[in-house]
Amino acid sequence: MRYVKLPSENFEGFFESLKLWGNIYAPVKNGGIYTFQPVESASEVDLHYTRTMLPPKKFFFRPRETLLMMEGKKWIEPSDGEKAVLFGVHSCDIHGLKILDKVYLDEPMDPYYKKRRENTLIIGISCMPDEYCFCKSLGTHFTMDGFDLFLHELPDGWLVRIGSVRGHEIAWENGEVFEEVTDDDLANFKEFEEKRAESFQKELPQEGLADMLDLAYNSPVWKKYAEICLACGNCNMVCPTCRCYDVCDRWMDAYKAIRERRYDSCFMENHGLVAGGHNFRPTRLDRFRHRYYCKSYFDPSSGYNCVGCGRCDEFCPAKIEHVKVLEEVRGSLK
Amino acid sequence: MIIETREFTRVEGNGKAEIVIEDGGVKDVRLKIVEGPRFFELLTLGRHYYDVPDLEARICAICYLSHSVASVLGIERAFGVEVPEEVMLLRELGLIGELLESHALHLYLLVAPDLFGYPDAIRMAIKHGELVKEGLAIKALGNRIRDLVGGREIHGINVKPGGFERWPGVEDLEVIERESNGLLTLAKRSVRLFNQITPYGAQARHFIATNGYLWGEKLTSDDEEEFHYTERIEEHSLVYSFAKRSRYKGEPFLVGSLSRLLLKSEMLTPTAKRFFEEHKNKLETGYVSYNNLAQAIELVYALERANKIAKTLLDMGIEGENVPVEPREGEGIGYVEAPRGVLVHHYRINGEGKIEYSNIITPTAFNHAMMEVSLFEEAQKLYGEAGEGEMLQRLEETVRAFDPCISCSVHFVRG
Amino acid sequence: MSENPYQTHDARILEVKDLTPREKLFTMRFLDPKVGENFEFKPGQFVIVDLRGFGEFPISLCSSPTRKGYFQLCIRKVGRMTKFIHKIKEGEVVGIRGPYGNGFPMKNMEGSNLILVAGGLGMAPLRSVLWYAIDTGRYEHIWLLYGTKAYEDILFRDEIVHLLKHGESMNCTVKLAYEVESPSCIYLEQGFSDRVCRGVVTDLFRGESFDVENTYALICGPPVMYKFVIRELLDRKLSPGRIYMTLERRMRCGVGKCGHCVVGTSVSMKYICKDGPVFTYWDALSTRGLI
Amino acid sequence: MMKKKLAIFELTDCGGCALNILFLYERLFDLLEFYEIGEFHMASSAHEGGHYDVGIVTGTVSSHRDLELLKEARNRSDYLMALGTCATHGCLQASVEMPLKEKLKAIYGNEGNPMRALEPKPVVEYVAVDLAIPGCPYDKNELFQALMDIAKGIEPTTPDYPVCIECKLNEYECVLVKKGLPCLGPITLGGCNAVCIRSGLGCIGCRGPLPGEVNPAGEFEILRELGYGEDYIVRKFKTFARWEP
Ligand SMILES: Cc1cc2nc3c(=O)[nH]c(=O)nc-3n(C[C@H](O)[C@H](O)[C@H](O)COP(=O)(O)OP(=O)(O)OC[C@H]3O[C@@H](n4cnc5c(N)ncnc54)[C@H](O)[C@@H]3O)c2cc1C
Ligand code: SF4
Ligand code: SF4
Ligand code: SF4
Repeated sequence: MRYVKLPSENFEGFFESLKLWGNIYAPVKNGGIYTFQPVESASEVDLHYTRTMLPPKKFFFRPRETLLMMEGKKWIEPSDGEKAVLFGVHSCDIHGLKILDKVYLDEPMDPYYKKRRENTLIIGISCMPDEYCFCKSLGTHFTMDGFDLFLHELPDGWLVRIGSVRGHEIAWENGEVFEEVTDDDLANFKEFEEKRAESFQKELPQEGLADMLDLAYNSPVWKKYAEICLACGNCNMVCPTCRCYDVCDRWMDAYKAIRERRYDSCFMENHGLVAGGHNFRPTRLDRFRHRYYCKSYFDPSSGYNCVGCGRCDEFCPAKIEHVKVLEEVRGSLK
Repeated sequence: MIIETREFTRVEGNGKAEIVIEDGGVKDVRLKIVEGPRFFELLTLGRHYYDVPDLEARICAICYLSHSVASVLGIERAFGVEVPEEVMLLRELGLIGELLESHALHLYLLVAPDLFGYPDAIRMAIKHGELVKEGLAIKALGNRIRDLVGGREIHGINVKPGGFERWPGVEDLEVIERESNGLLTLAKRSVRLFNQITPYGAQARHFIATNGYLWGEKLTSDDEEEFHYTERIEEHSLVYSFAKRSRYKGEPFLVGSLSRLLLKSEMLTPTAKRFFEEHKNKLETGYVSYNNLAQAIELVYALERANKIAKTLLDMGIEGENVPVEPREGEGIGYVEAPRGVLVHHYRINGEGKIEYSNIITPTAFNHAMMEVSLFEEAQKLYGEAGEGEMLQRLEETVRAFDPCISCSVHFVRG
Repeated sequence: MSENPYQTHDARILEVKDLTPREKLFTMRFLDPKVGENFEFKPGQFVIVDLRGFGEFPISLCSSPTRKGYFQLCIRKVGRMTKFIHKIKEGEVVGIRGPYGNGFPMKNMEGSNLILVAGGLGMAPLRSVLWYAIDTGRYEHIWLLYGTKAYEDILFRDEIVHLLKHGESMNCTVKLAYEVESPSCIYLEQGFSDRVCRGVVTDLFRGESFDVENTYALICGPPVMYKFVIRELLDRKLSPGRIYMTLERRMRCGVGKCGHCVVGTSVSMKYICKDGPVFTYWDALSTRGLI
Repeated sequence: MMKKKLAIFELTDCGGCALNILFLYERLFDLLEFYEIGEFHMASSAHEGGHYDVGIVTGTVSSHRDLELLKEARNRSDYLMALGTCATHGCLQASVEMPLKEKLKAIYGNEGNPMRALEPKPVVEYVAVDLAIPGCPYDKNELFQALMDIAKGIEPTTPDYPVCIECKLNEYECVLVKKGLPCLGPITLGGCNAVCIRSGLGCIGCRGPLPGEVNPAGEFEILRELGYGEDYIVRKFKTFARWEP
């Protein structure tokens, strides 16, 4: 890994220079939430945001997007070649994107996702956990890849890790705004990371999680929580690794149609419904459990389907806590 | 003998008329509102004030914002809440949007087919497509404003006691500024078009409106200083209608565009005023059919005023601060000019903010008596002179001139 | 054609045939001969049918890949899309993408006995296996055990009757169980008393014994059927790894993205469309919720 | 192609659902490629009578006149659509729980019922409909899609998810979680594009409850924890859908 330093006074210059690479999207405060939005200047960005409501997956896998448009009787693809810079992505969200990559870049690749991934720079940024974060226990609080540049806060600037060839090019072309890293910087970096490591209030012990949960399939804890769950699907919508989608054709005018996809949620009653009325997950309990199993699925090559970002807890109207549910389920085995 | 009209078409809601013929002449005319009762007053009783404007909006889709604004004004007056100018300007903008939407609908889609002899605007569009498109364009701007201020084209819930939840942005206002200016030519053209309307219906003798152009603290009339509705207007129920009938000094009176122009011409914007002066003699005859001409002039007013408000708000910059609302015991009346005339929402609210009494009087209810008189006079004029079909057609046009909103009229209350 | 996996290819409906009051057989061919040539599939795979402007739905290929130049889909009228396609006439063009899914491991099973157990519409994908096996002649013996509601519901009735009569010459034994009695069924039963009976599909196992070392079972039917058939097979000591079944779930993409067909728990998660739709009974034992 | 005959029947309501059809603007003309309007009181004096391919009914049945009209609509239409919450759930005007006589007395001051009013009920309480599109008013795009589908010979699709889904698709701040507003989004049928939450306000449930396994009890608890009174919550739940089908 290559490291450089970005002194505070050069931050704005660096930010401006990113515009050459594409439209900049960064976290902005919007009422009581943060969202990734197009920004013009560094001052609009909230560098110390906790988490955006929708994760950065929204840039690659859109909440709603037109897959195909009808022309005559044929489908044509909409073209979208926007170049973008995603500025200020947290480590957990980068891990989230890596998990989505596993699905959307697996053969046959999703061309929409792939194109946007190629056209988008990812600039990571360090963060401090709040009461919802539990990424550290899942090992997603730090990332070694999946970004072009990663900015770590220092008292007088940023320690920048360069994670890709493109990242390297940016650093190269803006040589004047970067400096070499000093021992002091490294000490500060270490101090920051240590302080951060101590700040986590929530933890999800991974040890044996997958098999314990499987064994606890019939635990009464599932039922207890399924009763207070609203099945509203908010947790799915904000999850950086949820990727279910639904497709619908719509008429734009008398003869033109589009095929649109949108985020779907496994909490919806029809998610497991097939023709003839048979439902493979007929009750809220089934669907509740399904989501937890899906998030806790352990793939030997990419780990859990959960990155510990805390969004589902923050946005659950019923205040159901992910870690608490899993811990209780595991506990109920004894 | 009683001749019954079919249910009126190209009006909002369901109503019809009965013409009583005795001794070869028209003896009486009864306007029957057959729309079922809707009990809105009861619905709000005991409800928390905060939710009430959203519910009252549902009284009528064409003038939902008039209802929510009247409701909000009534509630604010009951609590003694004062809101800053920007809030009032935005509310007025909303009412203007409603006026544009409603007048454009009424003039272009509902009345114009009569002028050209079609059953509806869709069939009229085959020959007069431009005209229909012009109407739709004005209507679309009106709806855009309603969406912006009210939160949705129909039944938005953004207008709240104390202010708004969502405030328009600079871009939104710029669009309104631009478009209101752009559409002005169309509105001017509509004045010329609806100037062709012939006089029919009765000649109104009394006119009533709010003391401000689109909303007010009190009512005003052609011969009185300002007053509250409770002081001068009596209403009573009818056996043959779900709407009640009101009288002023024992006589029918008119509310709506024509009344507004005649009573408040000094408040008009420059071009609208010029048009008013030009057609003043005609309008002053008080024929209810000239209400349509008045509506066309009001389109000009609305566009000019919308433009002005957007400019003012852009200059002032929107603060977007709501006024805190503390419920306290009180009584308040909200007066608003719905597109078709004066609308009253009257509440008594208790210390917890719950509605204890509510009374709503809608423009169509105010105009009810005037409509009957108009129908009577028109029927007298035509009975025996014209064929029955022609007479019924003309009677329907007479009712249409009022732009009645029958849905509204079926639930004014005694709480 | 482009690389977009969601793009569909034009296929003309050559023939529409009523199989039963609820099911129709659609014979199709790709308009572009190149696409047709590249369209190679295995029994047990499925395609996604695209009615442009209305939606898409997955359907198993029910013809055998040995029959070239066309492919066939047997579609039951159950809901929105399927009702609509039942109105489509011969000569019209629809969109097709696929083939998708793993299909049955036909190569691995060569030289063995095959027991095809079909319930109702489950006959559709198994018909592809049946004719593939007969056409290639690479399998020891083939049993088709087919459970149906009534005589009118028998899919591919002509073929079934033909095989009842002449199947043995093709190493193929067909057995049929029906639930609702009717003169036609009784007539059939009289003709083939050893192979046609009133009852359910599991009744057809009576009196049959298999060489469990050299036999595979392939099952397709409504969700309730699997449990009973599998018990029957396990009773005869067939290994769970030799029992194949094809499953269905709601699907939007068919290519492992849309998430609707995901099944399992924290230890094992499967996509029906990509990892299936053909699974062994062993998969079902190790992945909860598969059947 | 023969155009389909379309008729719009208005029972007692605010007029919004009929008006909203006109708000389709130029898309109205797209529909007219496939339909011919035979009857539409609000917009047309045409009255063709006879048989209709598609009938749309808006409003609640609030009087004998409404009931007669509804029966006529059902008998004369091949495909009947209940449009708007009034027609599907009864909406506000059906939500006053009080005997009809008392209601009439409270408002008109006498107990007589010369106009033959009925207890307001949704259309679906009286006749079977082929499609129900709720919403006060419904989303006009939903109607457009439905009419296009019907014109082209396929069953329309209907939304089957709560308002929350669309709220999140639009990335609106969750007013229930962040502002503690009483939002009925989690238990209300989506399809409106969460338009009220766009304004920063809680959903008031105008599209009626999401059918199936929803959890009003859970929502009730959440609102109670937020400090809303039980009466208040119950009344809120019932505002639009006392006559839940
Ligand atoms: C791998 C596979 C193979 C299949 N093979 C056949 C076949 O050979 N013949 C046949 O008649 N049917 C088959 N089906 C079932 C067929 O896909 C459904 O009957 C069809 O999707 C129903 O659509 P609909 O619009 O008519 O039903 P509706 O009930 O109106 O369904 C609405 C939507 O739900 C989805 N949906 C409903 N049921 C299913 C389902 N079972 N599978 C996937 N999506 C569903 C569809 O996307 C559909 O558009 C198969 C399904 C799968 C998964
Ligand atoms: S956000 Fe909470 S209430 Fe909603 S579906 Fe998820 S767990 Fe259930
Ligand atoms: S604001 Fe309401 S509709 Fe939106 S997510 Fe929150 S609870 Fe759901
Ligand atoms: S958010 Fe709720 S109240 Fe608003 S339109 Fe949608 S369903 Fe109706």
